[in-house]
Amino acid sequence: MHAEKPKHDFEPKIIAFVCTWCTYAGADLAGTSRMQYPSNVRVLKFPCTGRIDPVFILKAFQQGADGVLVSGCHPGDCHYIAGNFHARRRFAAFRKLLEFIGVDLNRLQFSWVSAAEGGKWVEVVTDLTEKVRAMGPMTEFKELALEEQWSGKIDTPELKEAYNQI
Amino acid sequence: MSSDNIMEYSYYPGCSLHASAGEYDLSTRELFKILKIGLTEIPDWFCCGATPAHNVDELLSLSLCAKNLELADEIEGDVAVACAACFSRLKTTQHVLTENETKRKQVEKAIDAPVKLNSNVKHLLEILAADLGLERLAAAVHKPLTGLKVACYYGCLLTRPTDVPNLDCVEAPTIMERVIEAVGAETVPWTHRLECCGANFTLSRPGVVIQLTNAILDSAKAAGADCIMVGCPLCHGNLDIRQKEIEGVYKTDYNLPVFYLTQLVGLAAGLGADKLGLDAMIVNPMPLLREKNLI
Amino acid sequence: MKKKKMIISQETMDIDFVRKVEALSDTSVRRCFQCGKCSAGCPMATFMEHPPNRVVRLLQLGQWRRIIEGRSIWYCASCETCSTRCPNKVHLASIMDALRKLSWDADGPSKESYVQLANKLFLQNIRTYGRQYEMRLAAVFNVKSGQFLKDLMLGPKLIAKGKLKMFHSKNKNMTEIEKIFSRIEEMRKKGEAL
Amino acid sequence: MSRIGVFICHCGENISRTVDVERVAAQIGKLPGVAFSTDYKYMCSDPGQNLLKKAIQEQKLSHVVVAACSPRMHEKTFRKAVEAAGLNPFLCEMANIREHCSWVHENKEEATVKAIEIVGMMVERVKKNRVLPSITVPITKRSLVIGGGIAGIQAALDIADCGHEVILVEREPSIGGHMAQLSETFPTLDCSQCIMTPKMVDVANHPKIKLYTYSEIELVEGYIGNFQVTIKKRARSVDEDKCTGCGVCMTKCPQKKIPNKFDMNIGMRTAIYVPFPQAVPNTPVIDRDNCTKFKTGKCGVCQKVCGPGAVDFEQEDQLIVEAVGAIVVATGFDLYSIAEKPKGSPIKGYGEFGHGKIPDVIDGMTFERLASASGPTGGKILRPSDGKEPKQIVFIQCIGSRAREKGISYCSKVCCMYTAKHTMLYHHKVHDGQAYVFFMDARTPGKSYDEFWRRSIEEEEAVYIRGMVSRLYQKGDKIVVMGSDIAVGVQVEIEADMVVLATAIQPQKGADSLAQKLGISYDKYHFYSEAHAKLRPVECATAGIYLAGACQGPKDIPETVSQASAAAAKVMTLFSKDQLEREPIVARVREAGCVGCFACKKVCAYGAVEEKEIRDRQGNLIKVVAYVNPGVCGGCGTCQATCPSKSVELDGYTDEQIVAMIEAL
Repeated sequence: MHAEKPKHDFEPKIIAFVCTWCTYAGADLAGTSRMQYPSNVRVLKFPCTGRIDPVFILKAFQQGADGVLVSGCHPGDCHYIAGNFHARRRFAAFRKLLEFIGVDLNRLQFSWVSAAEGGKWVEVVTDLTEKVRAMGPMTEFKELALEEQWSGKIDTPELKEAYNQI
Repeated sequence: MSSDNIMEYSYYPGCSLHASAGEYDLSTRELFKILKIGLTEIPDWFCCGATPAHNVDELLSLSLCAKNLELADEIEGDVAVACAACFSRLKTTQHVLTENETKRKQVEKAIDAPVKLNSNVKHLLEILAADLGLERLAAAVHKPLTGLKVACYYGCLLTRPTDVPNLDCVEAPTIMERVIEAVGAETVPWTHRLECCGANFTLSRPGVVIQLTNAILDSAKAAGADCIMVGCPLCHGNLDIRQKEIEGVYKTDYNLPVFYLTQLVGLAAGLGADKLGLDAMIVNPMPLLREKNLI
Repeated sequence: MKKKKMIISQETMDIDFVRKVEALSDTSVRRCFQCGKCSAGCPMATFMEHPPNRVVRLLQLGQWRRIIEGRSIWYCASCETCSTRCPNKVHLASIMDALRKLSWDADGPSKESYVQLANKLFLQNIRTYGRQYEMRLAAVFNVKSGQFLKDLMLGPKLIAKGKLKMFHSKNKNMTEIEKIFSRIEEMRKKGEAL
Repeated sequence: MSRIGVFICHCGENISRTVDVERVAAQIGKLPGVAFSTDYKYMCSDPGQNLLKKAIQEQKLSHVVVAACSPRMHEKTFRKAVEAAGLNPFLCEMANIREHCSWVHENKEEATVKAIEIVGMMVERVKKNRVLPSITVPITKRSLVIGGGIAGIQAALDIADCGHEVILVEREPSIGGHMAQLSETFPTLDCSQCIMTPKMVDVANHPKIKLYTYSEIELVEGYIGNFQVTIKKRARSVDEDKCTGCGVCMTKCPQKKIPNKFDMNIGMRTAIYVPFPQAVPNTPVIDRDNCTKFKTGKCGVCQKVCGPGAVDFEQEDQLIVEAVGAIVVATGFDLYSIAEKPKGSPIKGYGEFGHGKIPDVIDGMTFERLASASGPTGGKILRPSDGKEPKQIVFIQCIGSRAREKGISYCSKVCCMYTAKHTMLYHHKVHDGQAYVFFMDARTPGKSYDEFWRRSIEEEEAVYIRGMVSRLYQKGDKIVVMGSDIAVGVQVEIEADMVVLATAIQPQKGADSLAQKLGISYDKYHFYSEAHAKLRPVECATAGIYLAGACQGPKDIPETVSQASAAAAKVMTLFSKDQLEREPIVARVREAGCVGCFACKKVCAYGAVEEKEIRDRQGNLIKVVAYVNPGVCGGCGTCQATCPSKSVELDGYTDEQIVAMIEAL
């Protein structure tokens, strides 16, 4: 399809949190339709966007994600009646918080992609990848994570075991 | 009537063919002669009543046609009709009197005779396309009309309404195209083949006619036709006689000769201009025919 | 045309007239569901104050006077497009015929006189000559309608081309024609036909 | 240490064309915890599945990752295979390297790297997967049907005919609903009573149907398969067991001028009454608000004349608890009234039509009672005001319906057809009369429906006038109808003797409060919401509750009956097993951490969260925590993301599993 793929210096890492009923199926549709999009995205499947804890987004940035996408069913189409509404409300507040701590909100995108919108999935993923590519790597959180590890306070085997026993 | 005729018909020319459409009558007789089709004119036929009669007095219209059918019944063979209006009236009469008993009884009283509905009323097109057949028609061609682009104009009365004339499909007829293509001409697809020219208002409201006819000429011209072919003297009257007037009103230039079908088929069959009545046409066809090497 | 309010009741709906129309045209007025296809395809609709569908509608309501007061029925070209395309087999062209006839019988107050005059002359010609003679028809029409100069330029050309015959022979069956006309008149007088 | 088996599928060439599967298998094989890693041409084929099963047994695998197509395609297949090999199916995960990788990328290097990451992620995830036992819920094979109209009757009969007990609850003294009120039914003009009453009798005689009339739902507890329903049986004041239905009490009752609601208040009834002669059960009810005995203490004639001694003034309302496994809601409809509505109501009346104060302006149901042979006029069409036969009758469609300004934007669906029917009934009964119909559109989709409408015009001579009526007013004993014929484009005026309004269909009054008791959702008009508009039209989102008839939206009789039978079929599907099995993807509360804030309860769309008391051995209340009923939980996980103390977890999608995936990146 593409004659020659443009070479980039920086390949961003994009993590997508999606619901299984709409967006995951939409991404499947993009596949069955053999649409093409950048290979930077990694998809994590949830039953519903309602299940997505904002902590996961922080965690993703910590783990080196340069951009995060959260996508679920269109309002009113939730398989679980209203999960996506709860998610919407939760993330509206969460964005404010991220903004407050100085994260460029352009790295975090929310969208509705239905099971029929393979094309939209491609569009959303491509747009976010290119946008984040232009912004460059996201380093702030990675450094935080390193610091956390270096302090060695949380990641001790004892603590881990204790946690696992809860 | 020569004995080597392959088919025989009674012939109902209608009023126009004895007047403004003399060339239609002439070319029909001459063409049928060389095709070896006998035509015997019904003696003392009447006017069919045309549109004005059924417009205001259906019973009169039915009675006039029934009377003509009775006269035709005395001559052997189906009835050949040249004029689309007469064809439509005779066919409609047969249809109505078959379907509606009350009306049939009234008509029988009016003509003081039993209604005769047996004879087959046929337009010249049917005789050429079906009775004679396109193969035999093609075999009679001396001078194929190669390169002549013809817009076949049906008007309203040849095919309508559904189930009455049964000449061809009411909305997408091809009989004219089939006939003229059999003699070598090319036909053009165009949009106004079946639109009405407003013949009913030729006398009373010519303004209406000019408007409607202009749309038809315009469509034929846009489709790239060299000429128009008709099977109705009333359509011919509007398209040919009024063409100059229309060009004047709409400040345009059509210059589309309007032929009767028998003129064009006759031309292909080798008839000369004098036997086709080409000089009677208002829009001069000669330059076109010369250009196409047809005369 | 002024749009008078319609007062509808059993008295103002002249259903008897509608029945006559239905008998003459052999079609049902009630079948029409006002889809408007007749008016959509009518070549003359732009010249009418009541397009064809409205003519049927007014008939459904028995409001025939509203129809015959206007010109619509006289502007019908009898091209049969409406009847051919009607999804309900309402034979509107025949309804128009019936309306014109009943309007004539009622000496209808229509303003459209030219078309009526042309029709009258046409029928007179048949009664007198058995066939139509265009030259005579046109000449008499121009005189009677007071348009002496109408189509003046066409005449000489047509004569030169042999299209207008100055003389004509009388039909030998003339007595038969006259009988048909008079028998029909007789039947109508006796109420045997509409 | 886990022993994970990873299987990379080529999918013919669908995957292997752009992903170097061998390299993926080799790379993944190096990950800690992976005991076995291989690739195969078609993992979903029989040999592929056998390979998987064999590897589990021979390699003693603890977890499995199949990297192939979308889990939406074959997750079930592979989990089944894993289960057959003796592992818990939820220890198997799929990595999607086809739809999300090989099919959407062309560059083999890029696709291979991505595939390795995707599979690696799933390997980390599967390490945290836990054994999930399947969840089973017992099913009480009895069902409750709410509403005794044609929908409820049909559903009850269908379920009972399959041998399951049905509790049928009806608010009115008799079952039959609106259909019992109708005179004839379109499009065949069958007499409604003739086709309805046999069904009503079938209900009464059915050994599997327990009928509670004059009763309402008080409380609904429990969940699919296990509901407890409290029914309030209102005091009838007549002992149903003793009453023989002889009717002497009614003939002797001195209170005879009470408008009968069943006859749309045109006919009168007594204070002790059955709403109509064919009522089921044929046991009278005393209308205590209008009974002299109850108002003044004097009278008691009915008790004196009752041979069996069935009349019981002391009877009290009863509360009855029934256990059922499924509920069919069939509460039907009510008619819009043009009367003035209270200020602030979104629904408005029709002031331009006199707010219902012109006596001879009636609604369609009233016309049905007039036309009914067993109605208050014995089937004669007579004006309520003076009892005269109307000669000019005007019908007006879309009253309330399709009138956003009036508060309703939907089409009531049946009015076009019943108005056409009314014109026919009128024409049959008043030969010298004329019917006029003002309408905007004729909406007649349905078998033989349009033909029926056309017949009312073409054969029964109704005059249809397209255009809405602007105003109605009384002029002498006539009603002036101001309309217009939009086909002609002029105003139309008719002086009518009677006007019949095709008023909108609305849900029953109280539909919202019943929905709240049942925990089902409803739209802004209070019609109940189905789980899916197209694919689950008779189920509620709340498991175990089904819908039938006009309570879900305007419907005609054939549609109502179909939906009722469909609801019955759904109930029978549920009852076909002894236990309800469901995927164990449900939320679970960690009671130690739960602080009892119940934020989870607020966000749960299924009402699955309950309050659970924790007591010590002495029975002292320690705290109240959340409990998720696994039979009701939908498995969305919204509670988990909401819980501030992280004390609720969705099995199969735990924080641990997800964090493991993120960390694998």
